[in-house]
Amino acid sequence: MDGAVIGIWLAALLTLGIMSFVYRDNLYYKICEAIFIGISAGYWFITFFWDSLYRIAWIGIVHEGRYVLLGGVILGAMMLMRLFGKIGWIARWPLAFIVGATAGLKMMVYFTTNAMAQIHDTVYDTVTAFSGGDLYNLIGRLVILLGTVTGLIYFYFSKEHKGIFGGVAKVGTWFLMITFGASFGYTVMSRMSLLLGRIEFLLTDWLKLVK
Amino acid sequence: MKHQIPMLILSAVGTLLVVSVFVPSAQHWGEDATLYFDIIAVFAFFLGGGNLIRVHTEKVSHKSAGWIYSVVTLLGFGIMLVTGLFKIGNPNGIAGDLSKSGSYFQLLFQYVMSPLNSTMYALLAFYVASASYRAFRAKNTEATILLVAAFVILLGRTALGVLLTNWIPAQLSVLQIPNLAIWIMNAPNLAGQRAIMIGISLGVISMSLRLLLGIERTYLGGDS
Amino acid sequence: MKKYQYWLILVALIIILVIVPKPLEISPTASVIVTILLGLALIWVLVLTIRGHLIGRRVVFLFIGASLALPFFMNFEMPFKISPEVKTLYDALAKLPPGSKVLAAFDYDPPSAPELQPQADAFMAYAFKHDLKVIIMGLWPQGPQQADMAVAKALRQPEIRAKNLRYGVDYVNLGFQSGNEFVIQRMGTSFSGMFPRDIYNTDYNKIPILNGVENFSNIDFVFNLSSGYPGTVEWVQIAVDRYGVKLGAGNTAVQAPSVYPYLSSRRLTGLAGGMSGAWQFELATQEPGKASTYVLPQTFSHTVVIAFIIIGNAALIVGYRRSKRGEA
Amino acid sequence: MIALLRVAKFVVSLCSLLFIVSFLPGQSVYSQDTASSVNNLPPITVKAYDTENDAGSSITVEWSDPGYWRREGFNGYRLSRKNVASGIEDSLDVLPTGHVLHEDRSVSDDSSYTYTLAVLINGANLTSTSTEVVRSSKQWFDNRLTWVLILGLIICGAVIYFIESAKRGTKLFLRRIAGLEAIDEAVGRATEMGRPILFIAGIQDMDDVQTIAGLTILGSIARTVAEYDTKINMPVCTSLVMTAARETIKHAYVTAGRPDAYNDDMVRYVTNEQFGFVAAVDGIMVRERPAACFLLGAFFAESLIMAETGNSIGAIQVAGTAMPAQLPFFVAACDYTLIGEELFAASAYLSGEPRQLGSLKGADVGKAIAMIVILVGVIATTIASAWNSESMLWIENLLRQMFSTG
Repeated sequence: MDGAVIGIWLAALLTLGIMSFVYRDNLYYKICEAIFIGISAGYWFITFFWDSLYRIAWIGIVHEGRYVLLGGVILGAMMLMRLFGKIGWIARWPLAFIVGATAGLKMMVYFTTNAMAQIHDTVYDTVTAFSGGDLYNLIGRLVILLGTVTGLIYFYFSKEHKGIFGGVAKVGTWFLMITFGASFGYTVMSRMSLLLGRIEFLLTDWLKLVK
Repeated sequence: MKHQIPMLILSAVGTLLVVSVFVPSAQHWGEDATLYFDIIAVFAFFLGGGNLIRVHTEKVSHKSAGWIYSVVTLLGFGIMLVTGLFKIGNPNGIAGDLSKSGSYFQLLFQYVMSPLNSTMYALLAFYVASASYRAFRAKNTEATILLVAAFVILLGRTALGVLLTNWIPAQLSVLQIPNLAIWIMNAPNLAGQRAIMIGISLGVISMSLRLLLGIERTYLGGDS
Repeated sequence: MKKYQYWLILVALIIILVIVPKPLEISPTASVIVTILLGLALIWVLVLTIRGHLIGRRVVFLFIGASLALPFFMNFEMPFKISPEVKTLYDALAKLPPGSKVLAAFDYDPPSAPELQPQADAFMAYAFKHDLKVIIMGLWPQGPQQADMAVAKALRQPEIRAKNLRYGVDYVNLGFQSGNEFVIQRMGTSFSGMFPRDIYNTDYNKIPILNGVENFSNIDFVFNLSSGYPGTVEWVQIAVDRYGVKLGAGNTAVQAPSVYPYLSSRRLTGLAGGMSGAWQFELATQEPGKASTYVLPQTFSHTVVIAFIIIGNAALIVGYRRSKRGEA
Repeated sequence: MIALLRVAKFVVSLCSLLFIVSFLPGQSVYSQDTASSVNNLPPITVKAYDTENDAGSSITVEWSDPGYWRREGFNGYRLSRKNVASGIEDSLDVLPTGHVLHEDRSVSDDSSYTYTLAVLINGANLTSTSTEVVRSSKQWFDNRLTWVLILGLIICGAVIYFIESAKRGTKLFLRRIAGLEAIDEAVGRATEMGRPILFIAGIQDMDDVQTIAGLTILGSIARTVAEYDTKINMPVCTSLVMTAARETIKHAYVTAGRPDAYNDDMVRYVTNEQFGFVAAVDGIMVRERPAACFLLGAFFAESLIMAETGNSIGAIQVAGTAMPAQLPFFVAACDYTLIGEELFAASAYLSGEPRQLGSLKGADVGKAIAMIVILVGVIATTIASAWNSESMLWIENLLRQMFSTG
């Protein structure tokens, strides 16, 4: 028996172990789960270690002289102060840095690529459809226009959903429901494909029942 | 002191990064901040990994329920650390690429972690089916709309949709299910997506401002 | 069920597995019979549900398992239609003259491989047959390995093997780079800054195919296979919006709806979404592969899901409801 | 607070200054050369100018080829650069057909240069005369982002205005969100049943705003949990989230006056691996049978696995995410779902603090602007194209300029 055969058997047994969970929680699943947690936690630690600590920090600072990265190392070291009860509060500094950076960066990213680009596209697409003259296209664009505006009204917080406003918001929820339905419908396919991949592995690579 | 300094760091870093977007020579600050984040995350992992080891060793030493699984977890973690740190079996030795095929680390990934990963993901097929059976029902207007949209797309993205509506003449081809599915994706679905996306970006802006102005600060902890 | 019954089932399964001929294939007639049996079982579930017995989730699971596994042994012909998104993608590829440099970004990992690997295989085979120069990279750690598999598979085809393609001249794998969308942004200035070396540790400047490739302006087409973040959305937002590259993508079915907005605003040139997208892409590029095998079991499983949605609603319309939440 | 406002004011004035400065004319050189006319084609025109909106050290060279590239034996363009002061000449890259522009990033802001372009046709190189002297410089403001800045300032200004006015005691109305009202009920039910609650803040790290939004909601939930003396269980998949979540819960226990009841083990790290984490959470769900599950943060494919498992054990589930692709699954399998923006608004709602609520009102102004712009834009451009109205055309162009972010 060569290594690859052992590997395939191992993979097949682990596959079956995880699958057994859909019947119910059991000893076999618990073992697979424990293996999974241990192995994957180790995998990511090692990946981070070589990719971030070694390649970015060590190579970057020592070999490439990018001393600006020292700041990251200092903040990282502060994180470890958590281990020492008395000065544990210093760990809040790197945390504050991360939250501040995330807030600042994401605010701009979301604003330009989500809000502005989407508003631009909505206006521009509708206009193109008007001048294009294709009725099918035009109806589609008007639906987008209606859906985007009513959808935004649904998200409007400072007005009660009553009367006309409530009616419009209701139309907005219908559009959201279509969006959810569409995502769901599109997704079912991919989920089936995933299981397909595993079943194919069991039938072909492991049991060799199918060519 | 314990509160003002983190607050100051937060506001300063956030504001600077917002401003840096507009200044060409500072536009790379965002990337640097991400590198900082990566480095901090590795250091933090010593805390997380430490927590993992502590929780499971405690379970083993107290022989509490299911301690045997903790032994398995610790073993898995340890094996991965040893094979990965020393790059055991790597054809290029310690200087080799981590994902080099042939190394023990890579073998463990390929034959243990990868099948576990794919199978756990694949379980979704079962859950999607049971969710469809139980939850997608025309209970009210909203649920009905969701159901119909899902149904048309589902049919439209499979060969079944082609089979069912191939008889519809070319003039009315818009009504063929695959085309209807495309229309739903391109029009009402897009509208909903856009409303959600614009809403989210405004939500992010107002939350970021709450964070930068120090109004929202629960995650920075108490006075202990 | 008692304990020994499980063991009996297990032993029976093992015996069946040992005695069946391998590979196992059933005739078209038998395929029809199995399909009818499956249909009858569904009708039985419908009757049960209408009479007020909601079936348990495990029965649903059993149906899904059966509908995915059984078609592997069957033989049927399937009708198809290539959707406009896939057509656009194929046309964009077909328009590229030989020698064009294509950047292939592999942003997914093994769990998404069933859907994306067939597209990767078809793409590689197509690119190699049409003399496109492929530059591979990944924003996901495991992406470049998936690319390697596709390359290896394509190189096994006799027609491609005859071309004697050389690594570094006809294709190159730059490997994974962490940093998500910032990698794309930096590539806008300099590829070599983000990828100083390829996966074999060769210097960027010493790789012939990369000669003269400084940034996106030297790339003719970008093909992105994506199953989440970072992926097609980031490629559109940065590579297309800021650097004006031409981008086509293959996405998992889940990911696809969220990139549709870009398709309609033409920032994305073509999209193959999910398994049927992969299947259509295989047909368009004339590289039949795994997606062609998968499409039958997939159709079966979809039919079962659709049937369950209908059954669930039939029960509701007939008016039986179960007050208790839980198992069902 | 005042200090912060001052900082903000400073930043604003600085930005406006930069904005004005950025309009000052830059150097631009245009030279027409007289290359060999052997081929009866007009000479190739080359111009070089400082690359706009950059951090310096870059000159853009642009040329228009009247048709040399169609000639047989065309091999590309070779660009040469001469340093005016030192006289050193460098040959730059050879560029294939189709290129009409090259950005030279190997220049120094301290030197001036001239460029020449050679068309390579079978060794017979046709060289243009050199461009006028050009020097690169850095810009202090990215012109392309002017409208981003203005619109951003309007929306941020609205948020800050409403925060301030709420602080001064102006009453603000906000509609109810069903999912949020269910939170107390869910915690209450867990207390009655004597079972724990499970909180999952998504599977992303602290660099995702959704994770931060999840943690801010955790703050409110943890306070209720501390008051009711319920057990909270929070497996996390990254170490930074573990640290931040511990701070959050600890703070909530302190605020509720029960610091002694807090324990670090309420939050534990499992694994960074998406599905490894899911395997563990599923295990926890079926073994510990929490009475309530909160799934608030950034979720990917695992959303439905968790939500369905939670559903199968009969837990009350409140979910929320800004991942559009995962929302349908939460809607299908959970009792309440916070959709997109509601996730970010939730902590402000739950805190009930006027300043936080004010920020939501500010975001509403943004939505109003978005709707008005979309409607006005569509109406204006339609009229513009139908009746060729000058003023409407002006509005159309303005809007297009405003919202193109490239």
